[in-house]
Amino acid sequence: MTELPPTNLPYLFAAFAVVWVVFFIYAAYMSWRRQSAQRELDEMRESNGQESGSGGNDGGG
Amino acid sequence: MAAIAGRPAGKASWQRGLRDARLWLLLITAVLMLVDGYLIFMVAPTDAVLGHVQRIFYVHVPISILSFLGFLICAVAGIGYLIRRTERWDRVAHASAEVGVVFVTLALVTGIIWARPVWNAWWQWEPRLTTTLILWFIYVAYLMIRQYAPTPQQGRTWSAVVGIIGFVDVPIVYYSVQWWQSIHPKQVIGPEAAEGALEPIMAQILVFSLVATLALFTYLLLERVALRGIEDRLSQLRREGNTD
Amino acid sequence: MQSENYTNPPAEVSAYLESEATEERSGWRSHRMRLIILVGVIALAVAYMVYAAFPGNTQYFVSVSEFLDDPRLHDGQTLRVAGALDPESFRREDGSASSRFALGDKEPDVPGLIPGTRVMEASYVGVLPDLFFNPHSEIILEGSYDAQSGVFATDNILVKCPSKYQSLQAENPDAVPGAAGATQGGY
Amino acid sequence: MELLRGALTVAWKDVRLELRSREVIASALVFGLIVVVVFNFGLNRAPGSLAPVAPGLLWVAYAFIGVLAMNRAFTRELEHGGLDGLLLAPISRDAVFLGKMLGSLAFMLVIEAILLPVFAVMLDLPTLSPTLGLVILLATVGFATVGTFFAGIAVQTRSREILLPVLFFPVVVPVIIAAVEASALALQGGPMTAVWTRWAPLLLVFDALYLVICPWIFGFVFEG
Repeated sequence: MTELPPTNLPYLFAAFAVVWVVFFIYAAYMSWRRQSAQRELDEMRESNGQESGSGGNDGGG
Repeated sequence: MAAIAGRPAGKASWQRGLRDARLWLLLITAVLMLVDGYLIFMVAPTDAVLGHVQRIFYVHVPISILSFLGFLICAVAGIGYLIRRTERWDRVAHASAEVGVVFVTLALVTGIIWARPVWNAWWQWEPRLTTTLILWFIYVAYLMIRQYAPTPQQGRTWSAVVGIIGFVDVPIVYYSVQWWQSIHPKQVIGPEAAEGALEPIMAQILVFSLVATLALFTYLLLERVALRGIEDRLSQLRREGNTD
Repeated sequence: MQSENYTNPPAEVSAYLESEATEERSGWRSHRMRLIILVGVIALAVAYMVYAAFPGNTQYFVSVSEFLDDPRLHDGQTLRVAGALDPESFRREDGSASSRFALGDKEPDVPGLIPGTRVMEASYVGVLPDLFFNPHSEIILEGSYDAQSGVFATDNILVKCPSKYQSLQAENPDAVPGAAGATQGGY
Repeated sequence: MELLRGALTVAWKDVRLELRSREVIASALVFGLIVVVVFNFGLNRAPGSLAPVAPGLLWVAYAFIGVLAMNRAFTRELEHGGLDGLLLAPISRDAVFLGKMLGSLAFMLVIEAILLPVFAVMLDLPTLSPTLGLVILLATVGFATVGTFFAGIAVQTRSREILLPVLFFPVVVPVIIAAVEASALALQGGPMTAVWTRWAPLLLVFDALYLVICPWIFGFVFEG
């Protein structure tokens, strides 16, 4: 009964590492995509504002 | 075009408020997670049978529970969308399904890593694992339908249907260890948990982990909704630009 | 958007709109009808499943006494038998990976095998899992029974962990001080 | 009655089309034969090792054949705007659904019936039992109902080959479990009480469930 339980630390660290890496990548990816979309949106809005509605084609892509 | 140029100022400030709220939430989440890590590694007692590896429990269980929450939100928002047919409901449903898929994937992965030293096998085709894998497939299908539908309109309707039907699997996953013979441990929290399945200190740390993970879940969900919002506006602008 | 210069619709249009509206209402009624059928069928299905179908049916494993009492399982088919290790029975030949042991019935969340329970002889070749000797673990043997030798030839060993988590201290209040210190200090 | 007449019209249209082109049944049959051959190479290591997995094998083959057949049956509607024509026809969505489902059911039953003796010969199984026939009938009703529903969705998307199985299999898992268990009993030839008291009623319950839910949501899905 006094036998100590096994440690298995590599599994413990692997599990935590996977969780944190995935969460971090997911959050970073979303924030990167949001920023680039936001930038594109701002550019588009700016160019639309300057040419007042006629030149909306340059924002695509 | 005029609608975009003449955006009411109230909406912009509301959005800025939301962005600030997300930043605050991120900060709170980070603090909670640090405390949670301290609790898990320094305060939580070592399990008498499983040893240190049992600490995976404090991420595995909250992540699984929050994946259920994600799919619940997805189903409810799907119903909301089918009734109201407004973009807002769909945005929430889509975001929660995606976050839910991330969480259920991590629940599966942490479970697999935990199972290897404890069960002596990475994977077993037993009820809990099998039903969870089916849940994963259902909501991956949900995301695929959106991706591949001929029109966004149809994608929204069809995925809402899948999200609502798919939710049926969630209670099955929860009760699977009760209904069928299984190698997976029985429920330790929730309505079917046995008395004394957890030591008080373990239960307290689990609840804290749950709160911390809930904060993270909420942050990711809000971030995803915001991303969807911006992308929707962008694609709308592109469409308008092309039809000019 | 503005309806200032909007005149009343012609008669045929409003008639059409009205027919549309009644259709919608009858559509709604049929939805409610279906909802009732749906709830009925689901209630029936759930009641039926609770009554007979799934629980305990597709057995993931059998217990030792279930196995011993059922001669149909002794024909060499592959199956899983679950129980607790009889710690006295374990023998291993020196310098080899093959081991012999006996498995008895186990009550969930009670360490050790049930006193006085019948045991099944088993053999295994290979590395034993970490938790094999822990009295808390329920051991699941995958393999087949050899009726001639009366030994269960194990291909694979799984360990079912307890549904209860307990700290080392609570389990073992008078544990050796070094062990207690090790559990406190994380890793 | 109106519903049944509409459904039969749609189903009859499919059957006539099939009699002329034979593309669904022929392709599914060839596919089924290939599955049997691959199984033989993949599994037949020791003599007698096939018997325990035979029921599973049978249903893996039938499930994949079902997906193939139902996909074909709906893909055909895409050509020349057939699907729009169907949806614009003066019959209810239920009738459209029921008709397509009856057509698929008929195709699948024909394919399964032809493949049964093939399985009997090539895998050495006693597949020609009435109990097994009934199990197949019950399970195929469930398959065809769910499959028709999801095929209706998947066929319109850009990735119909993968989307249909991904949607279809999680939902029909209960049917597959029950069908495999019942077929195992039927193929063993032992006492069949468990088939009648447990698995056949379970299949019936799920068939009823799918038959109520699927046409209803089908109407929803094809609203817009």
